[in-house]
Amino acid sequence: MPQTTRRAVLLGGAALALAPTAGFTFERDGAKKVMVFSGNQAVPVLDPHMRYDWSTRMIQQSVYDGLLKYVGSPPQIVPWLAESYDTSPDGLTYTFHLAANAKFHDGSPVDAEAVRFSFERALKMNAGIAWMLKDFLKPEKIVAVDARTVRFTLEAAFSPFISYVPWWYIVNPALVKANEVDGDLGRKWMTENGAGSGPFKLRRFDGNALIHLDTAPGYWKGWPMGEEKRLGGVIYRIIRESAPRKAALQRREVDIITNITPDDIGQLERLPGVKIENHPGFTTFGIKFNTKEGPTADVNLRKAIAYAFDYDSLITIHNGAATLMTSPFPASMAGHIDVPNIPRKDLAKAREYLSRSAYPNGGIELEYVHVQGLEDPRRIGLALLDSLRALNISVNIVGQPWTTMVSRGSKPDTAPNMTSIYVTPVGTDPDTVAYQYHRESWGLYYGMSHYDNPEVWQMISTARAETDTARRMALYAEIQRRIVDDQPEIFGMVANRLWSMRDYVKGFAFSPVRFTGEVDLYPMWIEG
Amino acid sequence: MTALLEIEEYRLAFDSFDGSAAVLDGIDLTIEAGSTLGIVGESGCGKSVLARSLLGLNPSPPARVASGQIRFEGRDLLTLRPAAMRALRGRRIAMIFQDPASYLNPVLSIATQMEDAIRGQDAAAGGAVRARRAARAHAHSLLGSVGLPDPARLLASYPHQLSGGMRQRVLIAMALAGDPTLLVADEPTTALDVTVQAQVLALIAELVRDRGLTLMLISHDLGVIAAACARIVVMYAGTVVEDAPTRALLEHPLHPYAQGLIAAVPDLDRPEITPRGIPGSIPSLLSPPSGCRFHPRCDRATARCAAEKPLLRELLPGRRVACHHATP
Amino acid sequence: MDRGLTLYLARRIGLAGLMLFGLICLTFVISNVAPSDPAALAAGPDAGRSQIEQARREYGLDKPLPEQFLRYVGDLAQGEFGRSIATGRSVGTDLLRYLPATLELCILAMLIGVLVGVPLGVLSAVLKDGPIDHVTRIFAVSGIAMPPFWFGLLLQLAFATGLGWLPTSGRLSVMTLPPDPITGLMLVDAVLRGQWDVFREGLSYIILPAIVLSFPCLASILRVNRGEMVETLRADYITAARAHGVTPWRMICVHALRNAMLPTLAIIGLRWGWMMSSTVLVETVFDWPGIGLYAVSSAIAGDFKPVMGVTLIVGLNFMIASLIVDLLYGVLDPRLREG
Amino acid sequence: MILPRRLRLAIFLLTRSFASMLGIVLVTVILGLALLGPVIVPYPDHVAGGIDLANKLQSPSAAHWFGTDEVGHDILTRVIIGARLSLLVGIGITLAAAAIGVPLGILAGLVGGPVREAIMRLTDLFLSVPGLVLAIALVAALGPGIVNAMIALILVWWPGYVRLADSKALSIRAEPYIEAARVAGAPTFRILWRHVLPNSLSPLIVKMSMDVGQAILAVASLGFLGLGAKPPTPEWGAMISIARGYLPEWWWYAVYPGAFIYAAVLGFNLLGDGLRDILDPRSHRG
Amino acid sequence: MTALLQATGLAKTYATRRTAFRAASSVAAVAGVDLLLPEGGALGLVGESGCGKSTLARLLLRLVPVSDGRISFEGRDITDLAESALRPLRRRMQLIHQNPSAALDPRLTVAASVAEPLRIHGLDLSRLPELLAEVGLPAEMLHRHPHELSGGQKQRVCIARALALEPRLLVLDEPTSALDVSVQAQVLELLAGLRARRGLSYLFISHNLAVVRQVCDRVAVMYLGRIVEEGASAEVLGAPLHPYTRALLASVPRLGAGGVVARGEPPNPAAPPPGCPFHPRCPMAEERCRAGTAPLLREVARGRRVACHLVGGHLVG
Repeated sequence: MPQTTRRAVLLGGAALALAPTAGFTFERDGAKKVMVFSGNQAVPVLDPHMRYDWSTRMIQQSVYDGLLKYVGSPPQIVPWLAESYDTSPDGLTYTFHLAANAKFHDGSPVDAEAVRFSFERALKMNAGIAWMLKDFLKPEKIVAVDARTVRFTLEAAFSPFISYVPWWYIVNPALVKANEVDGDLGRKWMTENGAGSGPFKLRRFDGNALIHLDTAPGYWKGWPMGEEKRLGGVIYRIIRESAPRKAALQRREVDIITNITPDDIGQLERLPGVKIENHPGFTTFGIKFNTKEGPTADVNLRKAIAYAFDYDSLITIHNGAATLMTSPFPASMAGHIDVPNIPRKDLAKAREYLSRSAYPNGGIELEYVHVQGLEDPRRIGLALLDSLRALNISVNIVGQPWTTMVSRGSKPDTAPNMTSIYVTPVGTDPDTVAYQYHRESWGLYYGMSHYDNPEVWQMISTARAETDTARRMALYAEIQRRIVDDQPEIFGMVANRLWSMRDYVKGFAFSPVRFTGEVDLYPMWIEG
Repeated sequence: MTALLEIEEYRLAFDSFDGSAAVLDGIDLTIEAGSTLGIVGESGCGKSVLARSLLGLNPSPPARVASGQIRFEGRDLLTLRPAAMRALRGRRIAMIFQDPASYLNPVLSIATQMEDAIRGQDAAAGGAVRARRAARAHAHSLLGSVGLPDPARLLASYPHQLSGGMRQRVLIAMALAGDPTLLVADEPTTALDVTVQAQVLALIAELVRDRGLTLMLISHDLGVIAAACARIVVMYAGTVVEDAPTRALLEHPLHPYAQGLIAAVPDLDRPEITPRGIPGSIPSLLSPPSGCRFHPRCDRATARCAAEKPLLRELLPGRRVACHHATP
Repeated sequence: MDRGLTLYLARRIGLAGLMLFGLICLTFVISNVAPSDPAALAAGPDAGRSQIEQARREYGLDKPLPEQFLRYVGDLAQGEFGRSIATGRSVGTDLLRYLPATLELCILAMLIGVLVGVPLGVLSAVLKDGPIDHVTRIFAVSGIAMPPFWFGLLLQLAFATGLGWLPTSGRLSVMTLPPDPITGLMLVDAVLRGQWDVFREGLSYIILPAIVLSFPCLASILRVNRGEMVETLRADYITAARAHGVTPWRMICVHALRNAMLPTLAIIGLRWGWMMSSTVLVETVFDWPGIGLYAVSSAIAGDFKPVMGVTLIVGLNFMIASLIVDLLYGVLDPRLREG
Repeated sequence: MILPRRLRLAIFLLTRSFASMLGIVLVTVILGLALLGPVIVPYPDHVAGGIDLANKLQSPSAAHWFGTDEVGHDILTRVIIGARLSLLVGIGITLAAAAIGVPLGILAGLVGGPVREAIMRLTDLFLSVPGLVLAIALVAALGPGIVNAMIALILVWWPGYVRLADSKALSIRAEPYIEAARVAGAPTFRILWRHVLPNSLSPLIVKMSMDVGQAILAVASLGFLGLGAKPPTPEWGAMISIARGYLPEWWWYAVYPGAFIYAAVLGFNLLGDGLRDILDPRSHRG
Repeated sequence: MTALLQATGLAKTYATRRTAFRAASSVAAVAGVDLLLPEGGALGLVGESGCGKSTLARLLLRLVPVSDGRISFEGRDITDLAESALRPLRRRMQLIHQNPSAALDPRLTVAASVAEPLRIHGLDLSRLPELLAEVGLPAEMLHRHPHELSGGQKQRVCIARALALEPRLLVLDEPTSALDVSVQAQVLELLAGLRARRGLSYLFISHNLAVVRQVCDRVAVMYLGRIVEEGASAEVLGAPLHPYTRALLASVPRLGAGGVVARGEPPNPAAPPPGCPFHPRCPMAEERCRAGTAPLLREVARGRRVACHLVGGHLVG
C-alpha cells in the first residue's frame, strides 16, 4: 500500500496547508493529536434527552456528563458528577452529592438545579431515555436541596434505578433556556448543539458525515493519561460501507473503526500496525416466535424448530467471534445462570416435538423477518432456512424496515412467525432483560413474542421491587428456567464486539454495557 | 468558342445492398464558354448526379466513379485532390439547388452563411481571408445584385423569415460569391410557384447576360429549359440520348424518347392536342435494359436495339443523337 | 419580455404547479400505503406504548388521512417539508444541507458528459463507420448498460484500494474544513475563497463519483449527438455549404453542430433530470452526503417524509430543467423565436 | 420474393455491424443460460438456499469457478440462475408496461382532444419524476421483494410507451393513407388496428428490446439498494449489494454478478440498436 | 344539369398553436367560397401553393371540420352530418392524393389496399382483378407491396381503390404532380377514359394550368383562400379577366418564348393584406383595391364570375 500524506490543520484551524509529503503525520490540532474514529451510523440528533443509539450516545457521553458513569468489564457504576449517593432503606429516596469543581463548558458550575432541570426536561420530553424512569419518578419529586445536593423520591421501590442513572446526562439550563423556541425545551437548538460539561465539546456537527469534537480545556475531572498525552480532539467520521472503512484504516485516514464483519477480522489481523479488540458482548440475538397466532403458537412446533436449528452456524457466521446463549440473559448480566436444558441442535428431538405438534410432517412455510439491510440476521435466516429443511418446513426470509417490523409486531395477528431481534440491555440490572417477558412489553419490539405466562409476569414484578439482592437473584434464576421451558424464541447468541485500530491508539477500555460499537472516548489517547 | 467543360465517357455507379446501379452510363458532352446548356430528363435519369459530379458533391461511398473524365478548363476534376476541389468550388464552378428551403441552414442567419461562403472563398483562393465586416459588405452588394431590396435587413434575418423566391435569390447571391465561371443550376425553380419561377428564371438569364456566365441548367420541365437555354441535352436512364439546339429539338426531335417527351407535355395554348404518354416506366438502374436503355418503351425498337447500345453520333451539324433508327 | 412569452411562461409554470400537486398526491398516497408505523420509529427503539402514542399525537399521525394531507400541503406551501419521523429534524433543513452536494456532483458530471460527449459524437459522426466510430458506439452503449453501482465499485477497487491514487468515499478528508459557503458548492466556494488545496482535495474526492454519474449521460449525449450529426451532415444545406466553399472546420463546428445541438440539448435536459435520480445509486456507493443518500437511507428506515421531500425536489428539478430546455430551444432555433 | 430480400437485407445489416453481432451473441448466451440454467448449474442445491458455511468465501477454483459467497454458495450457480430471474423480470416489466402504455398512447394520438390531454397529463406526471426515485419510494412503501419491485417499475415504465405510441399515432394519423382509409369509410377502430398499430410496431420493438435491458438494470439497482429480491433468491443486484461488504478482499463476489448485469443489458441494447438499423434505418435517438 | 356538390360561403379557420415565442393566432385558409360542381362535370381548382385549394377539397369531403358555410352533396346538406352518418355517403365521394407513395399503407399489398374499402362496406371481393384491369394494371401486381411499384403504378392502385366503391364524385388533389411527364400523360389519359366510361364527376386540383385545361370543362382560380375567377376553362384560361389569372398564365414557361409579369410573392395567409388580397402584386391596382374588404365574386358574364373591382365595372353594365 502506498503511504498517503495526511492532512493537518495548523494552529486554530484557520489556515490550511498540506502536510510535508514525506511520511505521514497525525491529525493535529496545535500541539495535540486528534483521533479519528469511524463507524457506519449517523448521529442525527445530539440532544441527550431526545434519543439514543450507539453512535449518538458515544457523542453524548463525550459532550455530557452523568451523575454516575459505567466503566469497565464487568461494568461498574462509578461516581461522576455525583461524588456519592445515599439510598433510603425503603428504596424510595436517593440523595446525590455533587462534585464541587464540575463546570459546564461555558464555565458555569454544574449545580443541583442543573441536575433537577435535566431530569425534569427528560421526563417532560418523554422521548429517548424517559421510559427508564418515567413510571417511578415524577418531576416534582426531584428536589435541589442545596447547590450540591439533589434528592429523588420514587413513586415505588424500583431496584434498577441506579443502573439507569448513568444514561441521564446533565445539560446546562442557562443555555437551554436561552435557546428555547415556542416552549420546545430547547429541542430544536439541542439537535445540533452541545450544552454539556463533558470531556469534549462540539466543534463541527454534520450528523450524517462528520462530527468534530475538541477536548474541553481544563476538563473538571482531569485526564487519566495526563495533560501531556491527552488528545486535541476526536473526529467521528461516518463511512457507511465496511470496505471503504477498512481501507481508510489501512491508509491511516482513520485511527479506529467499528462495525467490522467477522469475516474482516482475519484480514485486519494480518495488517501490520493494526490491532483488533474482540470482546464478548452484551447484545443478545434471538429469533422471536409469535406465540399467540399461527403455527408457532404451538409450543411443540417452537421446540421442534429450536432443536432443529443449527446453533453452530451462528458461531461460523461470526467466524467464532460469538458465544451461544445459555439463558435468556447475557452472560455478563447479574443473576445470569446457565439453563441446563436450553436446546441445541438435535434432529431426533426436533422430529419428536414436531410429531407432537399440529404439523407432524411439516409442510408449512414460516415467515422470518429481519431488519432490512442488516447482514448477519439475513445470513442467520439462510441458516435457519437450511436447518428447517430437515423438518420439511420452508422459510420465507423477509427484510423489512424497522418501522414496518415494529408495527407488525405490535399485534399478535400481524406479528411475523419469526422475527430476528437484537436486544442490548441498557443497564446491568437483570430487570432490564427480564421485563421484556412481562405482559407490559407486549407489542414492543422485544415483546413481539407476546409471551403469555402470568406466573412469570408475577415473578418479574416481584423481583423489580425486591430490595434483597439474594432473593432477587433467586427469582431471576427461576424466571430464566421458566422462559426457556416456554421457548418463546430461539435463544441465539451474543456476538463479540469488534473494533480495529492502529497500534498507537491507547487507552481503549471495553465495557459491555455500552452498545455495539460504542466507545468511551474519554480515556483514549494516541502515542507516538 | 472554346470548350469550358468536357465530359467524356463518364460512368458513375452507386453501390448498395441490392447491387451496383449504373447511374451514369458513358456521358459525353461539352459546354462552350459563355453558352447556356439545358439538361432535361425525367426523375432518376441521372441529371442531378451529373451536376453534383462537377463539384465532387456525390457522397462516396456509395458513389463510385467507374471511368471517364470531366475536364474543366483542361483539368480533370475526377482526379483532383479534395483541397484542389474545394478551391474550385464556388470560385470557378458554382451551384444553385432545387429546394431553397432545405439548402439554407435554418439556424444560422443569412449574414453568417454568406460571410462563411465569402471567407471560405478567400481561404480557398489562398490569399488573405477578409474580415467579417468586409465579408458582410460584400454580401450586402451581392444581395443587391440579385435584385433583393433592403439587403441590410435581409442579412440579419434567418431563412424561415424569407419567402421561397427570396431564399432562392439568396442562394444565387451566395453562388456568385466566388465570381464563378460556370453556374450549375439544379432544378432551381421546381419548388417555387409558377409566378416566382418566372422571376427567378429572368434573374438567371440576366446574370448570364451581364456576367458572361456559362450556364448549365438542369430541369425536368422542358418549358423551363426552353425558356432559358440555347442548347438542350436530353437524358434517359443515365445516358445522353439527344443533344441539339433548343429550337431544333422542340420542332424536330430525332430520338424517339425526345419525341415522346415533347408529345407528353400538355400545351396550354393548344389544348386540342391531347398529350400522349410514353408506355411503361423508367427502368431500374440495378439491372438496366440491354442495348439501348429506352428500347423496352420504344415503339420502333428492333432486335438490334436490345442487343447493341447506340452511340451518340452527330446526325446533323450540331445535333447528336443516340439511336439506331434516327434519321435526319 | 413580450406578452407572448409572459403568457407562455405563466401557462408552463401553471402546468408545472399542477404537476407538482399531482406529485404531492402521488407521494402522499405512496407513503400511506406502507404498513409501517411511523410513530414507532419516532418514539425510538426502547419506547413504551405511551411514548409511541405521544409521538403519534406530536406528528399528527392520529389525525384522519385527509387532514394529514391538507396539513402536508399547507406546510409545503410555506416551504416546509415536514419533520423526519426517524430523527425529528426538519426535512427542509436537511434538504438544504444535502442538496448543494448533489448539485455539485451533478453539475460536474454534466460538464464531463457534455465536454466529452459532444466532441466524441462529432468525431464519431465525421469518421462514420470507421474504427473510431465503432469503438465509440460500443463505448456509448456501455455507458447505458453499465450498472452505475458496479462501475463505482470497480473504480473504487482500481483507483482507491488498488492504486491508492484517490480516496474511496466522502466529500473531503476528515481534517479539512470545507470553505465557508458562498454558493454552497464546495469546489466553487474553495475557488472563491482562494483555498486551492481544499479545491484540489475536493476534486480528488468528487472525481470518481462524477465520472460514474456522468457515464450514462455522456453516452446518451454522444449517441444523440452522433446521430444528429450524421443526419445533419447529410442535409442539403451542408451540401450547399460545401458547394459554396465554406471551410470544413467551420462547416462541422458551426453549420452542422448548431443544428445537431438542438436535439442534443433536449437529451441534456432529460438526462439532467435522470441524473438527479441516479445519484441515489452513486451517492450510496461513494458515501456522498447528498439527497440521494438521504433518500435511500430514509427509505430503508421506513421514514417517508424525507423520501417525499426528495421526490418532490427531483420532480421540481426535472420540470425546471425541461422549461429551461424549452426556452433555450427558442434561443438556439430562430424558427421558434418569432412567428 | 420480397421476404427473402428483406431477410437478406436484415442479415446483411446485422452481420456488417460488430456491435449488432455482439448483441445477438450476448442475448443468446443469456437466453441459453436462462433456459438451461437449472440443468447446467454445478450446485443446484445452492439455489434454494442450502448453505455450506465450511466453504464460505472461497476464491475462484476448479470446484467453484467464480468462488463462493459468505454462506458458501457457489457464485457461478447463483449467477446463472440469476440470469433466468433477471430475464423473466426484464421481459415481464417491459411487456406489462407496453400492454398498459401502447393502447393508451395510440388512443391518445388517434382520438386527440380532451382524452389525449388527460392521458398525456397523467403520463407527464409520472415522467416528471425520474423513475428510480419513484420506484424507491414505491418499493419502500410496498415492502421489498421481486414482485413489488416489478410492480413499482411497471408503474414508472408505462408512460414511456404512451409517449412513443402517442407520437407514432400522431405522425401516422397525418399520413395520407390514413386519410384514404377515412375516405373509404373506415371506422376509427379499424384504422387503429389495421394501419396505426402495424406501422408503429418497428419503433415499439426496438424500444422494447432496449427496455428489457434497462428493466434488468433497474431491478438490479433496486436489488443493490436492498429493495429488490429477497434472499435466498439469487438476484444479481442484491448479490452485489451484499458483496460490497466483502470488498476488496473477496472481489470476485461483486465482480461476477456485475459483469453479468453489464453483459445482459449491453446485449439487449446492442440488439435494439441492430434492430433499429434493420427496422427503421433513419432513426437513431439515444 | 343538377348539382352534385355545392358549397356556399364555405370557410375554414385554423388556430395556430402558441409556443414559447409566439402567441396563438388564426389563419383563414379558406374564406367564403361558393362552388358548384354539376353531375358529370369536371371542375378545375387552380392556384399557387398555400392558396387553400387542398383545404377546400378536404372541407368538401368533410375530412376537416367546417368553420362556416354549408356543403350539400347529391342535394343533401352534409355540413353537420356525424361521421357515422357520413360513412355510407363516403362510398360516393372519393379522394385521390397527390403523392401515391404516401397514400398507400406501406405494409399492405396492392390487393389488401384495394380490397380495404370493399371489406369496410361488405362488398364482393372478387372484383379485384377487374378493378386492376380497369386502371391498366396486370393482375400479377395484386401481391406486390407499394415499394415495388413505380409512381405511375401506385397512382393507378390509388385510383382503383377509389373506384372500388363506385363513386360518383372523385376529388383529385394534384394527382399527377408527383409523376414524370411521360407518366402524367398516361394517368391523364386514364382519368379522361374513366370519366367518359363511368360518368364520374371530377373536382380536379392542380397548379398546372395546362393539365387543368386538358382535363376540366370549368375552372376556378383561387388566391389566398378565395376564388377570384371562375368560368369555362377555355374562357378563363384562354381569355383571363382577373389580373391574377393573367399573371398566372403569363408566368407559365412555354415551349418557345417566355414572359414575366407578376411581381412579388403570395403573402402570408396569417397576415393577409387589406382590401383585395392581390393588390400588392397587381400591376393595375387602384386606390379602392387597397382599402375596404376583398372584392366579391360576381357574375360578369353568363357562367363567368370574377372577384375584381376593375373587371366588374367594365364588363357588366
